[in-house]
Amino acid sequence: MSAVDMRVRIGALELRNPVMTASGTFGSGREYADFVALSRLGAVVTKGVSTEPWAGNDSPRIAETPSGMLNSIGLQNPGVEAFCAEDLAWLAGRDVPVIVNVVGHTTEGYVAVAERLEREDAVSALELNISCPNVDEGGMAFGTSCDGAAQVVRAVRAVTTRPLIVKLSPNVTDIVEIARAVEAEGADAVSLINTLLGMAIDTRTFRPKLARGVGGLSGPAIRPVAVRMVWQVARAVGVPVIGMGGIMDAEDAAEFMLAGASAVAVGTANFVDPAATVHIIEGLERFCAERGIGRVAELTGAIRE
Amino acid sequence: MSAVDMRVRIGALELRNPVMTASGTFGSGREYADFVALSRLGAVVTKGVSTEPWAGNDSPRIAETPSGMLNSIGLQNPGVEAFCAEDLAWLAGRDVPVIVNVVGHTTEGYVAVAERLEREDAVSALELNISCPNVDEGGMAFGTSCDGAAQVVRAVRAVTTRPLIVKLSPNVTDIVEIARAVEAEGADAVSLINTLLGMAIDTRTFRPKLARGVGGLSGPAIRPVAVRMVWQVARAVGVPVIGMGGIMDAEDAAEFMLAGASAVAVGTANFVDPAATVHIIEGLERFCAERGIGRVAELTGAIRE
Amino acid sequence: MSRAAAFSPALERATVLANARVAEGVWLVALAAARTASSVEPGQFVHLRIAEGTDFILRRPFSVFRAGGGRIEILYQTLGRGTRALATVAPGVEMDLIGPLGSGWRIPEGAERALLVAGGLGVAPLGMLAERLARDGVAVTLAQGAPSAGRLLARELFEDVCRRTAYATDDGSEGACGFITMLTPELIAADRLDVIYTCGPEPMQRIVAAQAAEAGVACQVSLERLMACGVGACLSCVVSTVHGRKRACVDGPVFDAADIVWEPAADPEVRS
Amino acid sequence: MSRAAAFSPALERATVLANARVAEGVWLVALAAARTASSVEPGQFVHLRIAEGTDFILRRPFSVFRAGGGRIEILYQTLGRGTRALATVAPGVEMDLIGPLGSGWRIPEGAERALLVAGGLGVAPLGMLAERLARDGVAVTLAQGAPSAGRLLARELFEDVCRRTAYATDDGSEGACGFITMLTPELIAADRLDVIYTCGPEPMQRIVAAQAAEAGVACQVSLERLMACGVGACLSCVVSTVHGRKRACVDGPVFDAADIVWEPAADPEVRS
Ligand SMILES: Cc1cc2nc3c(=O)[nH]c(=O)nc-3n(C[C@H](O)[C@H](O)[C@H](O)COP(=O)(O)OP(=O)(O)OC[C@H]3O[C@@H](n4cnc5c(N)ncnc54)[C@H](O)[C@@H]3O)c2cc1C
Ligand SMILES: Cc1cc2nc3c(=O)[nH]c(=O)nc-3n(C[C@H](O)[C@H](O)[C@H](O)COP(=O)(O)OP(=O)(O)OC[C@H]3O[C@@H](n4cnc5c(N)ncnc54)[C@H](O)[C@@H]3O)c2cc1C
Ligand SMILES: Cc1cc2nc3c(=O)[nH]c(=O)nc-3n(C[C@H](O)[C@H](O)[C@H](O)COP(=O)(O)O)c2cc1C
Ligand SMILES: Cc1cc2nc3c(=O)[nH]c(=O)nc-3n(C[C@H](O)[C@H](O)[C@H](O)COP(=O)(O)O)c2cc1C
Ligand code: FES
Ligand code: FES
Repeated sequence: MSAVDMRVRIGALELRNPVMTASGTFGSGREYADFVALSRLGAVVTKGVSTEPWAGNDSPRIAETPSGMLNSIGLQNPGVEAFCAEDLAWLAGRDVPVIVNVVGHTTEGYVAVAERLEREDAVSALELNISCPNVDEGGMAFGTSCDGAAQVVRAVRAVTTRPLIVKLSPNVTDIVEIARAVEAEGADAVSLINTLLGMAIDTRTFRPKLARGVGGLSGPAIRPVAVRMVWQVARAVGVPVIGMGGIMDAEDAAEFMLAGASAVAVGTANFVDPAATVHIIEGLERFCAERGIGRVAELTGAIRE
Repeated sequence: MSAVDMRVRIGALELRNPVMTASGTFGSGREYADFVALSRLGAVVTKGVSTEPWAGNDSPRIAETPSGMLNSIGLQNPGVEAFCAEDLAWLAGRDVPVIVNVVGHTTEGYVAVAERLEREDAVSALELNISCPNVDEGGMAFGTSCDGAAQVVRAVRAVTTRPLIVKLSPNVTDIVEIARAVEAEGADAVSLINTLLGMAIDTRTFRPKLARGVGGLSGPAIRPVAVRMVWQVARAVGVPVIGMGGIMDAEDAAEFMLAGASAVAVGTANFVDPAATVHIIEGLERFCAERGIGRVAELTGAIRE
Repeated sequence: MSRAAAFSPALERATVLANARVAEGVWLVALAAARTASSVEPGQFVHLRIAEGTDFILRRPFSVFRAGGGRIEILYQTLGRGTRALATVAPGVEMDLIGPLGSGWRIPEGAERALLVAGGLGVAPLGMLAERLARDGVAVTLAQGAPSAGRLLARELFEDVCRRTAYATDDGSEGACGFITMLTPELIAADRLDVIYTCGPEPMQRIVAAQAAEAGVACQVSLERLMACGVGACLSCVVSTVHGRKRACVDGPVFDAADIVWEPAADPEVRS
Repeated sequence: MSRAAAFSPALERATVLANARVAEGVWLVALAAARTASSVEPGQFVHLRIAEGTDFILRRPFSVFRAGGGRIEILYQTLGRGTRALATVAPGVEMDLIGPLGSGWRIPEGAERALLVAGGLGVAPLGMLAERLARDGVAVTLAQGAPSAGRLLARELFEDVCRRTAYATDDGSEGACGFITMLTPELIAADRLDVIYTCGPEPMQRIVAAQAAEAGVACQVSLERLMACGVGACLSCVVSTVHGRKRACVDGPVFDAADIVWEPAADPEVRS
């Protein structure tokens, strides 16, 4: 197997390979350190972090669905101060780029987190989560209109020097128009997709399976929707696209790159195989080597139409 | 097992049970007559019919995905005249309500089909398909904006006396607002969901798996999204809701009814089990009997929140 | 032209009797499926459910290679996830199938000489046909192409019932070295054929069809398309013909070669 | 208070050694899983992958009932699709698990008398514990509740290592007729207990916890929550405690009863 150059660039950010973790599915990395040498990863994307601690939603918070799962965690997190003191401090020494997923109920909330993180050297980039379906205010509301999305990106852009990734919601009529709106406000990259809003009802109890009623659908079930959106967005914007949604193995990762993604994130697959990220990195290298592809970045947008 | 009253009403239409076929997955019924006594069904919903014959899209037209499938049939159909002469004539004698799925590239196209069907006694209701993701003009375009949806419903409402069901697209930010718009124009019921727009790429050839590139995702993978939308719409409109999307068995059908559906449609499941509709009818009757539910209609909206 | 009266298809619960590798990447599964076995005609197929659950939402179509005594045999290539999973199924397991499906080969009234041209797994729908033709007193020649000698399939069956067999292999390890379509012009010319039957990669079938047309011999092809329903309802499986788009699952898989409007060779679904 | 130093979890490929029904709707599966067997502590669990493919996207958590000699045993109830599928798995099949996971039971320094209270499958995490306590010289009483005599589980094991066993069945077919929580006040009063361990339906654990608190005896509970990751990353499995929301998979499943903020009884995830 010949050596494949696995490096990719997301704007100013150079990653040693295109495989990162999807926010909220990998804790702060520490939880998976028994299974994955974090320095093997393209980047660790942390769970969503807000200014103040958030308690999240009631239990049950998850439900299994065909080839997927629903979650309504609700962005439970200890707040940005505790996050910096504990998670970030631990991550700082791990030789892996750290991308912090930022959440807020209001524009000011997002801005406050971004400002606080500006002081932390360990932060390689921010991922603005304007697409979480699991909180009542903010979250997805910002991500489903161009104006809402533009407004929060503009405000955060003004206070951060870090590469700014904006995570888009798939629960929209036209994701391309949202992607264009955030690009126009200075986003350095877009990541997609967050979860699809879904619901499951227990036919034994007649109750929703999630205490919150609705939740976010992730896993292989949503992959075709995610691939389609990555393909649409990648051809419409100039900034790099980070693709995710149901990536289970290297073939799936390659599919997203062919569709136009410069990098990918692995979420639900971590629950199936705690070493999924590493298996995908190795598999992607093999995928390229077998086809005589010298640089993994050549896969980006290489779909033949 | 005590007798369960399986009848349901969709506006003026009384069905002997709540289980119908989903448009495009059951031909005109004839193709499944070896497996299903059509008179057992709540209704047969035909494939989409346009004024002139449509050739549909190139092959390949389908792809398997995790717990689902993509299709880009593209509404291939012989046109309304041939449809009336052949399919409808055959269906007329089968003792089952016939709901004709109506498609068009333009408002005039929809109106012309509805006018032609007005002359056919065998037509119990129309289902206006303003949500097909597989044609370039019309189709989904009408279904993704309130104005587009309202316009075509208004025009068809003016020319038909039959119960008018409007089939909604899930590829929208807010399906409730579309449902309200078509209700305001005189729709007698709404049906949802049509397929989610998706894509799959062959990592061997680097080509899209569908000749058309994108296609519609159906099957159990989309069920959580469908249940969520049925739940949202049913509590927001006054007209009956027909629920569909990944129904494979009676429990799934019950889940949609609990969420608020008055009837359900079975699509992709027919391909897995050609007698799926009958199995679901029998299972639903058992489901009610086991719980002492005397009328299946009691399930509608019976979710406990 | 005779085509047996279509026997209506049904869902049948079949039990795996044997499932074994017969060549590199090629397996033969025998199923106890009495109804299908007694009604299937040469060239028809079954639509097999690979597993319960939703992991394989689509059934897989397979020609019936042989049938009789309450059992059917399917010769299959392990190509993708479905066929790889099928190869792990043990005897005793129950699987459900829909069958018999499709319009099979037609035997022209009074036919005396027939040529069968198979590429790779294209032999699969030709097994029953060769036996039927031989039984009806038709002199059958089989031309089979494969990557190498070890991948020539079901030689015993065909050598038993055919008057003549001709082989071509990509590596020359048996018969002619190269494509089977190099041998067919000569086989067509050598004989006053009444009909040519072919199955295999679509480009091969297309060449055979052209050779048959040139020689003025009737030709039937068996085409593969991705199939969802298998019963004519979903329009997944259309084939372009001079009479418009036809469904491979009910109007085919066997078509008169003269009717086919061949599609661009790059068609990604043609693989075997 | 001693809790064994956490042994880091790993992915282990386990082979099914035996899988048999032990009572109505209850099965015992034995797995060859040397690493887990040698490192698991009482009250810890494994996160088992039911099948390849995406049909069961979530792993299923199961307590280790017994461990030793390179094997672990899981006692499980066939409740839903995952456990029903598990019951069909034959010896020889390989399944992967993550283990050992979670914080198990804690044995108070110098403990002399312990009471174990199990409802239904609540015995599952108590098997190893009873053996360990007995080995350490603690006098163990087991109180087990079940629907009927035939559903009292692992009697042999417990009667072997416990000083005393008490039973209650819903139908009175063995022991007291009714809930086990009718017997526990007396068992608590009869003895100068150092600790009470309980597992079973959450309403039962809650009652036992209240009885323990009233008697001033330390009590540990083992709580079930739906789990995605099993390793503390996803926050699927939170339990409300006086110290805020804690993760059942790493901070538990065993908690000090005094820390728990009990949730409304209608919680639909509490079923067993
Ligand atoms: C009428 C008919 C008869 C056939 N008879 C045989 C036979 O006797 N022996 C044999 O080995 N093969 C036969 N094939 C092809 C066989 O159906 C495919 O090889 C098989 O479906 C591949 O499944 P997979 O899961 O391994 O591949 P995957 O690529 O993983 O399958 C994904 C999807 O594509 C479909 N698919 C993939 N390749 C084909 C193909 N070539 N034709 C149709 N669908 C395909 C699958 O059915 C499935 O829906 C026949 C096809 C048709 C249409
Ligand atoms: C730490 C821990 C230890 C456990 N130990 C045992 C044991 O030793 N023996 C035993 O029989 N059961 C045990 N359980 C419960 C067991 O995990 C569930 O019964 C099992 O997951 C049900 O799976 P299913 O597919 O049959 O049910 P389904 O309802 O079809 O499962 C759907 C989803 O819900 C989850 N789920 C359903 N019920 C429960 C439950 N009670 N607890 C957690 N998740 C659930 C499943 O894991 C799956 O993700 C334990 C649970 C936990 C959290
Ligand atoms: C349990 C869980 C928690 C999640 N939490 C977050 C989060 O905090 N912030 C965020 O942007 N996305 C969150 N997501 C969405 C994922 O990052 C990802 O976008 C989505 O799950 C699709 O990828 P997948 O199918 O590979 O899981 C979460 C997903 C899951 C399953
Ligand atoms: C092959 C195929 C063809 C379809 N054709 C139509 C159609 O002609 N008109 C229409 O309104 N919906 C059509 N649909 C959508 C279905 O009617 C249904 O809304 C969708 O498939 C979701 O249900 P399911 O998951 O049960 O299949 C088609 C779906 C499939 C899979
Ligand atoms: S496979 Fe459905 S029409 Fe042929
Ligand atoms: S299961 Fe993921 S944190 Fe407990």
